[in-house]
Amino acid sequence: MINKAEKNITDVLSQIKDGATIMIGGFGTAGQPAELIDGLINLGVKDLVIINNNAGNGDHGLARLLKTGAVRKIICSFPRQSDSWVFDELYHAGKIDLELVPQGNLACRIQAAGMGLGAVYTPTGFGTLLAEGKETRHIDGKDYVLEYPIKADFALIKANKGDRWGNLVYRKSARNFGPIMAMAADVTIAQVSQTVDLGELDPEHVITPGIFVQHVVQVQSASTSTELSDTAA
Amino acid sequence: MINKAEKNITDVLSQIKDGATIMIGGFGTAGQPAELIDGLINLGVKDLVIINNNAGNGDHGLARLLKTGAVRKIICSFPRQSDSWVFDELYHAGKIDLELVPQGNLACRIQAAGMGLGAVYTPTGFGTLLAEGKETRHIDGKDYVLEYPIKADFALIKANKGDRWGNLVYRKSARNFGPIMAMAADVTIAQVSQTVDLGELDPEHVITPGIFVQHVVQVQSASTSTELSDTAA
Amino acid sequence: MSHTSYTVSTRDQIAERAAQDIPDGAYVNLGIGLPTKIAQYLSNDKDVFLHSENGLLAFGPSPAKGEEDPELINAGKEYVTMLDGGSYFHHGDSFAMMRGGHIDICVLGAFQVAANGDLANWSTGAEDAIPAVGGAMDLAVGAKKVFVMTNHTTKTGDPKIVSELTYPVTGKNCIDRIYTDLCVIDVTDKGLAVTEMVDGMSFADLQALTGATLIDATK
Amino acid sequence: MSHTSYTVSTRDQIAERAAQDIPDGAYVNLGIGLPTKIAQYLSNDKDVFLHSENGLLAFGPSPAKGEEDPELINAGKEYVTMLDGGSYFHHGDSFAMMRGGHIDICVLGAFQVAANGDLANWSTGAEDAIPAVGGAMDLAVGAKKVFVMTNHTTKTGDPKIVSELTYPVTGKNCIDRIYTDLCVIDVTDKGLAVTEMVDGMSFADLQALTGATLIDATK
Repeated sequence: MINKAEKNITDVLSQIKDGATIMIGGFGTAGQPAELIDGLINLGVKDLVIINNNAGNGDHGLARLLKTGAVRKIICSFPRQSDSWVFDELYHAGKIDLELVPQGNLACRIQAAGMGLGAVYTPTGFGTLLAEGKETRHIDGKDYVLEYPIKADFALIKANKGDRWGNLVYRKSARNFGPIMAMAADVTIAQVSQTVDLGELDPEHVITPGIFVQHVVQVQSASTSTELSDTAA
Repeated sequence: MINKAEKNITDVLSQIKDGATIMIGGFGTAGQPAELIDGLINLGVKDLVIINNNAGNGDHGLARLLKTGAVRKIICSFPRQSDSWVFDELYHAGKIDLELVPQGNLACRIQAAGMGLGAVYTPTGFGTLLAEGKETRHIDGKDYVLEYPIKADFALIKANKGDRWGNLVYRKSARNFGPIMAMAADVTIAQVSQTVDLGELDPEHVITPGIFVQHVVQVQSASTSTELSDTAA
Repeated sequence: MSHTSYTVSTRDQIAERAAQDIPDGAYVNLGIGLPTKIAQYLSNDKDVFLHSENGLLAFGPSPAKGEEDPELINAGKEYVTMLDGGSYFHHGDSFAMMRGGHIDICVLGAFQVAANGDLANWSTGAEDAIPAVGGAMDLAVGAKKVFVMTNHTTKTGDPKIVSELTYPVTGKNCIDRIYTDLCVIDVTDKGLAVTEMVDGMSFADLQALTGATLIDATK
Repeated sequence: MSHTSYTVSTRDQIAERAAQDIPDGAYVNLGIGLPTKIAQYLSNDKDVFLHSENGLLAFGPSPAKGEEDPELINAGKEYVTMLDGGSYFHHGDSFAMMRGGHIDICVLGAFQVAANGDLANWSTGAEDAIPAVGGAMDLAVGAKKVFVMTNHTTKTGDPKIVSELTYPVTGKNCIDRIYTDLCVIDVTDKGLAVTEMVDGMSFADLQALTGATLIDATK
């Protein structure tokens, strides 16, 4: 009898150790697993590599994690935002490494990891600073850059509903990176607004099949009330 | 006002010309767009390249298309079945070319086309006859074969419901290659069991967004009554 | 050189002009900032499908006050609504739409556009600036047509349309058309062809405000 | 050489034996043919998630007579049912599960298995045979553990476990364990380690029926 539904965030997160590579879902704060991030902060692990589209907003969530100094490196596409002051300060002080990846390459490198591909030729970024030093190839009239998979030890994501086998459905644009990160991490921990009985999720509507999810934690708040910035990404 | 819902199969298919490369959905007969294939046969175009998982069953559908001599080449993973006598005869007579592709490479090459990737390194088939002459690379301790995208001029697929913007949902294991073929073809024509009003498909449940579909045709029968073989794939 | 008197288009007027070139049935990604305005000028008798990087197709206008949903935002992190017939999908599929050539038109802002269609819009190359790229490079290489919407010159009067980029490139040879507050320019194999100018503008004056050689194609 | 008298396992007994090694919570792909039988012997107090190439996870047993659905079939094109908690997905995601190392165990049939774990199960290399591969090569390279379930020898008594393949390879160094009608073998760095034999079987006799050197690990 498999039950991936966990009661206690602290217990679930305790398997994360110093030096872990962690994907965190979300686009800005939409889909950001705020409660899991808070749990990660409380855990006090260090020397982390974080993969996220952004580099935190305001003083909460991912930004607060950065502020604790727990993050050695961030891989993202859009760190600079009007409310990314935590990251900005760390970056200018040379206290955090940044690997800047075009958003679609971030997505397809995460997908490549989940799909078990060794590398992919992507057209995005060809001829730009972000492809400097990278192998390129001319294929069928177009130029491509060779990009390697981004894997992670853990993915922390936010879904709307989940069952005890780990099946997930998301809500609106909070879906974003969740499904592909779940496929690319060794251990995926999903916070959900609601745990439902097996069979309540229609097999036609499941977005992330349970095979990609190791733990499901129901959280009190849906963390949808977090204030949003109006800045770019 | 965009209305992709078409009334007449013949009219929709008339844009297909001799020499076209056509993806046809389905795994065996599940998800095979029988009415579209019949329409294609009636159209009488020749010299086609067909991409499908199999090479036809019995004397109907894809097998009947092959029998007309309209197909120059088939790209598939599992042509040999207990009821694939039409293909078998053509193949032994040297009347059809076969490009045999491992099923997962077929899927990921179709996906690569849909995603706009130039090529991918896949572990499947390394060291086998099916990778002979292909470029290989050792990446991070594992061996990979370089495989190129499979694109098509047309995809003929079967879905369950569709709306006038081309959004589709499928039914059970008839989904199979439909969603990824829709992404990889210049023009996707979907036969559906039911055309529904805009807004009837929940945006959370849409499997193929309309951007990947150019035409939707409702067919009388759902072609689910076709007899199935019990053979392998 | 004497200047004729001409009328500079407002941002809304540029957006309105660009909107005219978006056909019924087009799948369109409007870049963050200025291009977003185009949505307001799309005719109601057209079905134009707006795509957003973060997994939305056929999204609609801003919600009514009090109806905002923090989980229904566009790539600019503005609240939006969903039209009947819209769909949600993950980032992989979203960028497949962009990279895979499924988006018909994207309209981007620009720091510079070069005569050969090179675009710079992600970095000024300033020493201490924090780099950020988002989806700009994917849109530049992936959309079937890439339009730029921009002021013709910088605030300090420097040309944004130049013979060669001085800012870091976003995408090579990617721009098809440029809408500015002074004109519309097609990027062609022969060069930058000016197809329209604002009232009162002379070709010579426009050329003087431009860092690359223009071709007069207004006739 | 004198032969001792031993009991050959039936297909059902091999399946039952293999089923014992599938743990609670495992994601499992059972190859077409013989391995499919394993499903019947999975204990009801385990949650074992059966995956099928054509886009099913957590499918269940055959439907009742009259309940067959032509659109609910497994990779062997047999009618199946769906368990509560199952899901449907497209071929891309299905093979991501396989190629991406998400399937814990797959059990395949075999023409031959070599001492180094090479598998041949897709082609006999016969001149006029129509080649067909399906998902075999993907499973061979992608699953975390790859088991083989096969008769120990061919119908004509030739060994199927050999020092080197003579049939075309499906996957290199991919097999972890072999269940035959005579024994269970672990493929290890040191060689083929026999961990179990059927009643009455002697190691010498087993070796005589095998085309590769075995290690006796039954004690």
